[in-house]
Amino acid sequence: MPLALFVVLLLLTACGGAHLPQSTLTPASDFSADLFGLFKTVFWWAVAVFIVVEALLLIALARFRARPGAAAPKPVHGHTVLEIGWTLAPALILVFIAVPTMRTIFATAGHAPEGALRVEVIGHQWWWEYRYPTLNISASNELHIPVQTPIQLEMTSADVIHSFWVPRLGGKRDLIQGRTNRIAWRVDSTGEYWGQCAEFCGASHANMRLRVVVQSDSVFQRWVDQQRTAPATPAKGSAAEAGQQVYRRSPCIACHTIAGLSQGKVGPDLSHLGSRATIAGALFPNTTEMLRRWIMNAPALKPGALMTPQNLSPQDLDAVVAYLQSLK
Amino acid sequence: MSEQAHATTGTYLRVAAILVMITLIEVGIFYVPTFQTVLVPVLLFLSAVKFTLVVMFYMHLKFDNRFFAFLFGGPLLLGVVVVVSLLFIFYGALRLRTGS
Amino acid sequence: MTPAHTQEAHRTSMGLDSRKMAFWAFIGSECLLFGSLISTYLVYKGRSLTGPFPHEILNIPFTSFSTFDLLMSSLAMVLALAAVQRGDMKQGKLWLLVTALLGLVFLGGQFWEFSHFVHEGLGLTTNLFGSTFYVLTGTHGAHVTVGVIWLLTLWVQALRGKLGPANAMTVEITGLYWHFVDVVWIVIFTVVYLIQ
Amino acid sequence: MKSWLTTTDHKRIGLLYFWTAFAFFLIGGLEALIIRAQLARPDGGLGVSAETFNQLFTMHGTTMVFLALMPLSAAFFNFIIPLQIGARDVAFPRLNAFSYWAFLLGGLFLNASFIAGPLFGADRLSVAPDAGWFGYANLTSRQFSPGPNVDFWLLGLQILGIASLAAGFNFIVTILNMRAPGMRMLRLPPFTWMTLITQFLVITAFPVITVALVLLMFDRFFGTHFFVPQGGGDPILWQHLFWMFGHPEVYILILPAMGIISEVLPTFSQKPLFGYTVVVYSGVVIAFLGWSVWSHHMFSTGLGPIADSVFAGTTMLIAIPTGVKIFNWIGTLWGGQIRFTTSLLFAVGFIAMFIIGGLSGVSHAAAPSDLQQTDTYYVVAHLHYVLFGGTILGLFAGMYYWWPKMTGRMLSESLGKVHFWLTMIGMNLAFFPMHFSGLLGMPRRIYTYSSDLGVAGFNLASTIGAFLIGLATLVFFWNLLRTRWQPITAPSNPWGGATLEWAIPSPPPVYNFTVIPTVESRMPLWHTERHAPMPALPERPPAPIHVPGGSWWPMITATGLPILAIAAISRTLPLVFVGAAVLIVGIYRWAYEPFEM
Ligand code: HEA
Ligand code: HEA
Ligand code: HEC
Ligand code: CUA
Ligand SMILES: [Cu+2]
Repeated sequence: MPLALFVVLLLLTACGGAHLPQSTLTPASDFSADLFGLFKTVFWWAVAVFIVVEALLLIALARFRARPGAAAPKPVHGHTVLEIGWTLAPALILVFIAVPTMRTIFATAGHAPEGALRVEVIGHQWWWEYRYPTLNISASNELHIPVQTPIQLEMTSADVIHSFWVPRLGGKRDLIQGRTNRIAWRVDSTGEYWGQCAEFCGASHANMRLRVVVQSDSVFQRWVDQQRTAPATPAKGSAAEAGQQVYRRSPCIACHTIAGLSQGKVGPDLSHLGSRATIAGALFPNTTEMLRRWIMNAPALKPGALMTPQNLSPQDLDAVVAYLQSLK
Repeated sequence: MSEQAHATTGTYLRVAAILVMITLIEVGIFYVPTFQTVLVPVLLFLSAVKFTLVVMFYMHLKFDNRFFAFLFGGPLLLGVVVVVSLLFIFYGALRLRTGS
Repeated sequence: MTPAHTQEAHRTSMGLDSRKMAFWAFIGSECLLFGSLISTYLVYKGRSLTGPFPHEILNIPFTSFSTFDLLMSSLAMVLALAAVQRGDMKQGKLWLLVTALLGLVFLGGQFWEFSHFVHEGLGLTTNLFGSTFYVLTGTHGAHVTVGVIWLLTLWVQALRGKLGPANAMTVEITGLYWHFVDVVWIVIFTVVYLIQ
Repeated sequence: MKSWLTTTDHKRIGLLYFWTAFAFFLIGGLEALIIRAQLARPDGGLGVSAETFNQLFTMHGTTMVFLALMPLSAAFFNFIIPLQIGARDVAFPRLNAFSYWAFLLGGLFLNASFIAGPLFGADRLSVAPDAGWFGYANLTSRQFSPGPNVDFWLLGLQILGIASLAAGFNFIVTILNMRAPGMRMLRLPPFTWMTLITQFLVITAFPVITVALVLLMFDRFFGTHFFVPQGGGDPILWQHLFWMFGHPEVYILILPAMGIISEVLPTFSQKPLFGYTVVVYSGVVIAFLGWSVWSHHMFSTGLGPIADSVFAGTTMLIAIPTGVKIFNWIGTLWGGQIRFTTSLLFAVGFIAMFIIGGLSGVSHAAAPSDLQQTDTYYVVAHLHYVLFGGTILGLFAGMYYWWPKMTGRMLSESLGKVHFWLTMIGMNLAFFPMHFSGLLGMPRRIYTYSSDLGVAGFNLASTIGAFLIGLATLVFFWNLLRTRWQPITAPSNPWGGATLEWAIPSPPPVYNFTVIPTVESRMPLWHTERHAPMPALPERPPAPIHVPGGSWWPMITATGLPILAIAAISRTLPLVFVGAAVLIVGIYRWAYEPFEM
């Protein structure tokens, strides 16, 4: 029966393309390809050991069932040569597993080549902050990186331990306050890659999702430029301008940053929220409806969310949402 | 008990004298600047000697059944290995971090 | 009690006293307890964010005296055991009491040391040094306290004439505990006080 | 009633352990069933809240490990070991009773958190621990876990640790010092050997978690910063201390089951254990290596390539002694006359399933490959294949094997076979698909997952499997109860076993052996090349046998522990004195109580 399931696994490997967004079996970066290669090595050895040992077990059971009237079995106590043999055989197999393991450990230790694009990843309960120290920009919840370029992720946490995991791009590394961990990778092709926090980090651990947007150099450059420019001032008399006023006098400013307006550090930077596809740790689509519900009562949508419910009047709410959407 | 035959009050007093002497040496070299470079290994060695003396003579392990030595020594060794490997992991990691 | 029973009860497969064996296993287990505490102390050494730091506050001459005191209590303990084993309960009582008193002196010293440190500004939560220091030496102090109570219990038993050579094993086990606590201090004295 | 509360008889304590642990197993299983029901469907499932879900998996893991599996093994240690070595009782019967009561009270204290909410002004009934069974810092700090939840966990574990340590010393001395004449170390039954090794792991591993929990307690109650980064502390130290305990702990869970298998296989293939000495020594090697691998739980924390390589290597080494055991078990079956009793089926099931769990363990040991697997359902698959497919199946084998000895009643073989096949189908359906859920990107400890991941089918299968296991467990429960209502009396040696426990009536009399037997071979009841079977023991003891009476003090002393825990969690200073007084009075009365063994 397990054999049948191994076949399932093979099928998954073969055809697990786009519709399995977090599959570790369809690697899309040099890092994840290394890990998958090692996994396959171990896997096939395991299948071989499994078949041999379970077969021996089944043969023993089939051949030596008690037959009425049969003579008592010979009281064998052991066999030295056999013992040595079945000590050495696994040891030998393990050499074939251990050597590639060590090689991969050093190959994937997380140090990108000189000149890689550095991104600092900071985990928060329950969202992600990204800083690009060399580009002088920062972003939250959606990580944008250029394709075919070495990336150096440097990761830490602002509170509890989180773990950054984008299965198709590579394995996990934990984000720990007071420490810095590294991942280095180069992504093969453009597209959107999904991941989520893998270390249990409290109430909304399940909702700490993330998206990585891998772009061609020119598209990425445009995104960088957009992030660098301060958000446009809303036109006089527009709903967005009213929203800006609401934002200014609401508690929002205590927790959020909007360039030129507020300096809050508790929640994500909202300066370019309008350009994002998702909100709240890549959990919800960035739609008018979702924004309204989020601002009114975030913990109801995302258990434990550290944004207190904001009791805005319907007009104020509409205005704020319009304002946030205008922040491209 | 059989250890009566081996250890006498005289032995106990001699051991005590050695223990006190070693303690004096430890504290002494602590204050001598010339010893600073080798201070740590010397101190560790001296306290290991004291440790052994107490265990061997006052706790009678030298004369008592070997099995007790195993019951104590096994976990003791494990404890030492634990301390050393944790130090390795933490200070080793520290060096790697700051080095990069 | 039947003769058959008496015979069985005192036979052990290894010819060793069961309580003593259990106690050695317990001491082995304690090695890992103190091993973990010492590891914690060492791992956090030099990681304190604020002072006071060890070299500013540890008083070597004073602690050397405490160390000496504890060593002498170990000597008193073996003398007590030897006395009880040969049935000299007068000496036995005396040395048990001396051991306990030396233990009390050590505890008094630790109490003084702790209150002095607190006075100097090193509290339990001041910095990592404070936390690791108090928890490590405090755990040791708790062991000494248990030992002192134990010794005094034996001493009272002895005063009431209920302790004799027949209970030598009880005294021996008490001694094992006491010496172990001493040995732990030998390590702490070196690791915490002398190696700064 | 009184005689059970004060009992110091290892057999009664064994039964108490068994029923208590079995009850906790049902509770832990029920928690698992709720988890599985919630995960049957994606995007919110049943509607179990995130907070409740976090409590459920934390309590499920904690309950299964500390309140079900360890004490179920302890039930067999208690009942079987003194019989196997030819003793009248354990070395310290009252300490043994103390261990049981501390375990029971610790377990009740932990589970009381499910209904203690109102006492702490919480707006929900349950304030059960919710930081996972390994309670990673700094999520467990006051700042991030302000409620009493984590306090219940750390104080409860502390009590359970004391119970385990006391039992550890007790069984080490019992096995080493209470053996019948002629029962040399290399004549000890393999179950006794594995127990001995397990106890050495207990007495060395538990002090480490004791220290970790003490430090955490100081952080939470007194404001220190051992694991709080803002104060310079390092949450990684917690992980090291926890897994230094935690990995030996998993061998504490598996070695007794391996011992059981090593008894069951020879009996039912009517052949001595193949390679007895090798099986024994490989147990020692496993325990020894088990101490050197703890950081394999921390590959994603960034230990650096050198430490990763070392720990990957030591972890892989454990496959060798474990493989050796498996081959020797197959060697035992080979050439035998195998009787397919329920007990044997479970023993064989153990081998078959444990191999799967062991091999997934090796894929974890390959550190880089583990970076994709750690904290996913792939780990959940691994741990259930070794813990359920290993330990639980082994314990079931032991239950079918020894139940007649423990109660004098036979379990139904036909119900047993239903139980076995349902369990096997259920567990593979529940746990095998988890490998796929994990590889396809499903993290563990999530109360909801997106339907986009494509793991809904696997999860539904897991849920169905889990409920099949639940059904199987009910069949087993029914089988147990039936032995009370429709008893089938068991003979003294129903299976033709070779070890001493089968030489005496079922259930054994209080004093166990009418006369202490003299042992001349590893299989005293079997005819071997050099030895005739041991002569039957006399029906009646030649002289009256003194059996120590009961004592209240172990139980009373044990109650001091939860009182202290309640004092800590409710911050009531007077209660501290009450608890301490109970402990001290208990210990003194215990020490000076006339009690002859
Ligand atoms: C009974 C308990 C038990 C046992 C026996 C084991 C046995 C093993 N475990 Fe497992 N393990 C757990 C319980 C157990 N484990 C638990 C509970 C966790 C998760 C904790 C948590 O996070 O909640 C865990 C997690 C865990 C991890 C961490 C995963 C992660 O979180 O990322 C790793 C990593 O190396 C690991 C490895 C192993 C290995 C190599 C063995 C080996 O001992 C297995 C050896 C056996 C075999 C290999 C099969 C038989 C051998 C042969 C047939 C010989 C031939 C074989 C070869 C040549 C390969 N285990
Ligand atoms: C130690 C042994 C052990 C055992 C035996 C089990 C048994 C089971 N486990 Fe457990 N499990 C763990 C140890 C164990 N588990 C650990 C250590 C974790 C990690 C925890 C953590 O992450 O912190 C874990 C985590 C874990 C998870 C992951 C949770 C998560 O990460 O979110 C899941 C999910 O499916 C699961 C499922 C199951 C199931 C279905 C069973 C089944 O085998 C259960 C079978 C069911 C029964 C036996 C119930 C029988 C009872 C009834 C039918 C009702 C009658 C009830 C009464 C009368 C009260 N377990
Ligand atoms: C108490 C602090 C706090 C206040 C006040 C607050 N927020 Fe937030 N906000 C947060 C936190 C924390 C998050 C991230 C929550 C998460 O994803 O788990 C967040 C997330 C958001 C997001 C989603 C951002 C993203 O990148 O996904 C929006 C939009 C938002 N807040 C808008 C507002 C507005 C508008 C107000 C005022 C009306 C406001 N917030 C007030 C703390 C706050
Ligand atoms: Cu962040 Cu889980
Ligand atoms: Cu492990």
